[in-house]
Amino acid sequence: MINLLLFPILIPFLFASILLLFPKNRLAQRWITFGTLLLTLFVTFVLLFKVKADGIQAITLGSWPAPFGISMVSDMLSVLLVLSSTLITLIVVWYSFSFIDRDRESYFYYPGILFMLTGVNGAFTTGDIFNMFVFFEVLLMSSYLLIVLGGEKIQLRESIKYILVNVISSALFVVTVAYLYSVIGTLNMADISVKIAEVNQPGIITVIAVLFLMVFGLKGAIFPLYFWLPSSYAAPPIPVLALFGALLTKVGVYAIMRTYTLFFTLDQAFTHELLMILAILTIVAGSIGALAYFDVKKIIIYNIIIAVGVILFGASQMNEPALMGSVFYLIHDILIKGALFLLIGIIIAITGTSDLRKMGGLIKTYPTLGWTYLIAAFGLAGIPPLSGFVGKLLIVQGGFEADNLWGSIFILASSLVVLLSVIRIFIYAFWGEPVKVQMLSSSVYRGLFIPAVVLVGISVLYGVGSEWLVPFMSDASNVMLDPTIYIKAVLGGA
Amino acid sequence: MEIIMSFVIGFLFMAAVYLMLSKSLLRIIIGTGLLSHGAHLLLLTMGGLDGDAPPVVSPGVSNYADPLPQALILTAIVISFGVTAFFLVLAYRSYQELETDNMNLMRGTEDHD
Amino acid sequence: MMIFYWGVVILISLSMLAFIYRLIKGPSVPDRVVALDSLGVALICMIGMISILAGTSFFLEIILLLAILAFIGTVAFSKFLEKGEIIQRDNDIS
Amino acid sequence: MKTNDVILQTTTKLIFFIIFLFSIHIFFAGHYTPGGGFVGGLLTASGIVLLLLAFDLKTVTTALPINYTVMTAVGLLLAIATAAGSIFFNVPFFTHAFDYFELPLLGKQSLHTAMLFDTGVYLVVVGVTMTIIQSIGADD
Amino acid sequence: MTMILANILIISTIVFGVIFIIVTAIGLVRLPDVYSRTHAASKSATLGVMFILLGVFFHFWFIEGHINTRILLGIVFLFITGPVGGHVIGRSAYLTGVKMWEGSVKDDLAPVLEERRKKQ
Repeated sequence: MINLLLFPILIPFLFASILLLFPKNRLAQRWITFGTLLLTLFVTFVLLFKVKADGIQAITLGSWPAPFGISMVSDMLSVLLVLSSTLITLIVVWYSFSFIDRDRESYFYYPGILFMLTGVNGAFTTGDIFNMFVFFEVLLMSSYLLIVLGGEKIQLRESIKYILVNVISSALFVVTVAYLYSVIGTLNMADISVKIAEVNQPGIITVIAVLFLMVFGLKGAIFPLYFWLPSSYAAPPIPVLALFGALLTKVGVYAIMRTYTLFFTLDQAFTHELLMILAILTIVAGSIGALAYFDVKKIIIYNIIIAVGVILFGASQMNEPALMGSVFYLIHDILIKGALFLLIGIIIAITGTSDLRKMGGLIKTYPTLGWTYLIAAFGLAGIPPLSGFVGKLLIVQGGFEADNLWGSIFILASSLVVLLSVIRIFIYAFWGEPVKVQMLSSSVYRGLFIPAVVLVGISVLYGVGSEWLVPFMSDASNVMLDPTIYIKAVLGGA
Repeated sequence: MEIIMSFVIGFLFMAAVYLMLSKSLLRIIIGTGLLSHGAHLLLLTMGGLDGDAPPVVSPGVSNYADPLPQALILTAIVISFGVTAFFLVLAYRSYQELETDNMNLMRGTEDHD
Repeated sequence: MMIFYWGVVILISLSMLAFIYRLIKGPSVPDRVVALDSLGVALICMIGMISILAGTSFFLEIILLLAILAFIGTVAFSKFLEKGEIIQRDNDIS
Repeated sequence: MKTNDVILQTTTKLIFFIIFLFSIHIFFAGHYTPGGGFVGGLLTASGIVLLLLAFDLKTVTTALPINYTVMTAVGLLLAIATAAGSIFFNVPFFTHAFDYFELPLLGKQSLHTAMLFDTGVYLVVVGVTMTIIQSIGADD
Repeated sequence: MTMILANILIISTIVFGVIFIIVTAIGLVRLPDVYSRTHAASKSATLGVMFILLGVFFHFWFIEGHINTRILLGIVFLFITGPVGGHVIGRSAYLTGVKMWEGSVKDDLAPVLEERRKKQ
């Protein structure tokens, strides 16, 4: 089965196409989607262990020889990300059964999610820079559908902004690929890496590196380019927001990590320094936002930006502990952000508002929800032994090893801000004077709460079992530290 | 030839930025269309403009153009076609819903709406 | 022979300039539509000439394509001017 | 005011078939020469748009009762199924096969599995384009 | 000999076509109102492009040696659509109320429209 690594892309795509045929049959839509995601998850597990056993899987589409055709490459980093994004999508779909209203369900909501998963998995798997652009567009097109679905006024307004920003960044992506092609003359990522090393990274390549940082930074929301994210993400309903928050920015972050560890490794004094400074500024900006708002959605959304900064800081250090920590933190963030958004969604559904000042006293009526939220919040802030701890520890250790004392201190300080911001939600929403709330019917509440608990449980397991995960993570970071492994897997024994 | 193309691309980008900074939503969409045209043209130019014949291998033709940029452009055109069409539908719907296509009147934050 | 074809290309370009003058100036909207239509026609001639000059018949497909697009554009413009909408829901009612 | 569109409508009846034939030609020419599913699909869609321009939505939907969403889905399925056929032969995805056939009148012609993929693209393009045009155009 | 004859045929048709295209250009610039300009655009431009395409067709037939049916189809297409395009533009111009040149001598549509307006 040399095509195994394509299955996480193909299965959602195939079933999404089938689902387009009967949009009105809601029950079939639900269960086919759920079954598809389970199947994808299973295939991804098989792929994970195959990658662990046999090393990087690579295939070139259409039986072309390697640098000419489109390569698909599944190394440990990408397969881990594919696994976690499929998992998150599965749980969000489960959550959507009780959350999403009838109109959206019968207007291509589930095909949209499956197409988005296709794009996300494809962007993680591809080994061709232009093909990455294509998969980005696939996921963006379906995210346009998801963000505007329902057609409320605020959604229409914010989606215009969102689409405009993404169209501009796509055009910039094409421009960047054009420059890269004119200098290097190839599009295969492994081949680009070889050729850049041959020409010894002249100035123009550094320009391209900064352009890539801009392009992926717009999608991944780094410091000066995050402006569109908070208001746009606040518009769609919670399950869509959870998917966006957990996955879309991470695709941009993954692309930055991939390009900066595979292509632009020779002029680290400039490019990685720039990346580090931007990462720290991102953390600062996110922290300010997370403390400034009284809107629960906004607080968690600004926490996305903080996490992006933390991951990129780790990626910019280019030593083993920091990169390993980045991978740890990336997957942790996908899981915990999904869980937090789902829990926030329950709180909003109960209180009917997203304004913290209008909430209070939920701990009396929904105690389990409160304690689950507290665990998730501690996990986000990185309290040992929960999941954020290992990643952050390794990133900070890498920062110290690379003599970036101040950056590491910022990371540590940001943990406090994160903790403060999420605990604020806990204090305002769960403690204090009880506010009159509408009781959810218990079946709906269970439908919302169980997926969220499952996700929190997975993230706790991820934190507790991190010792067991170290071999996987070190495989992932080894590929990033040493591009020759990747190149050898794609281009053959050369 | 590359010089002329550079000027054309620069002009397209200039016009696109001007249009995207205006208030009317329709102008913004036209601006994004121009922007992607400029990007496609840049991709074509950056692939090198040597070769007189079209990028099709046929008997007796040796000086054909590099086919890869053209394939990339076709893909990019398809994508930008889809995005622009979607954007137009969205603009139309939001014009119906919000009854304006002026971006200034569409502005608003969560505090006042 | 080549010089002749280049001369033809230059003459067509000059007429295209005249069409563009009418397109920019053209006091009413139908004037501009006429100019656009003629621009399409001149482009078709240009592609014929260029495919002779390049010595390849691959460009000839574009001739019919451009003709189709120019015609549809003209019809759509004039229908919009005349009726205020491009695609009618039902011709008998309005 | 009801207007008389006889000239336009009569021409359209003729022109539509020219456009449609040409789009089929472009579609089949697409393997070795310029053309293919995307251009062919766009041309067919423009032919249908011409019909919509000359007649009205009601007439065209009675003449061509096609659900364009289903058309898009079928096209996507056809494209992915063709490409996925290579999985069963354990060769890389998208690997295509071809053979030569003797057809009456046309002589020796080659037929590729890539053409099936292109048929899918054709259907998707026509479906998406017409969905968009209908959703913008057919609104009061 | 045949080569020279072929070249003469090609050159004469293309020259004929270019003359018509230039006539169109002059007409579009010089003629006074949109109705007379549609004459230039629809009639002489169509004729011009038909002749040029015929020349291209002859070129590919006689010099390169293959008959390209797409050009013939294109000629037929332009022959049908060119006048129809002119007609459609002219009608829309009249119905949107573009003024005629003051030197016009005949307006047959005005009394018809007047009569129809009375009927309603």
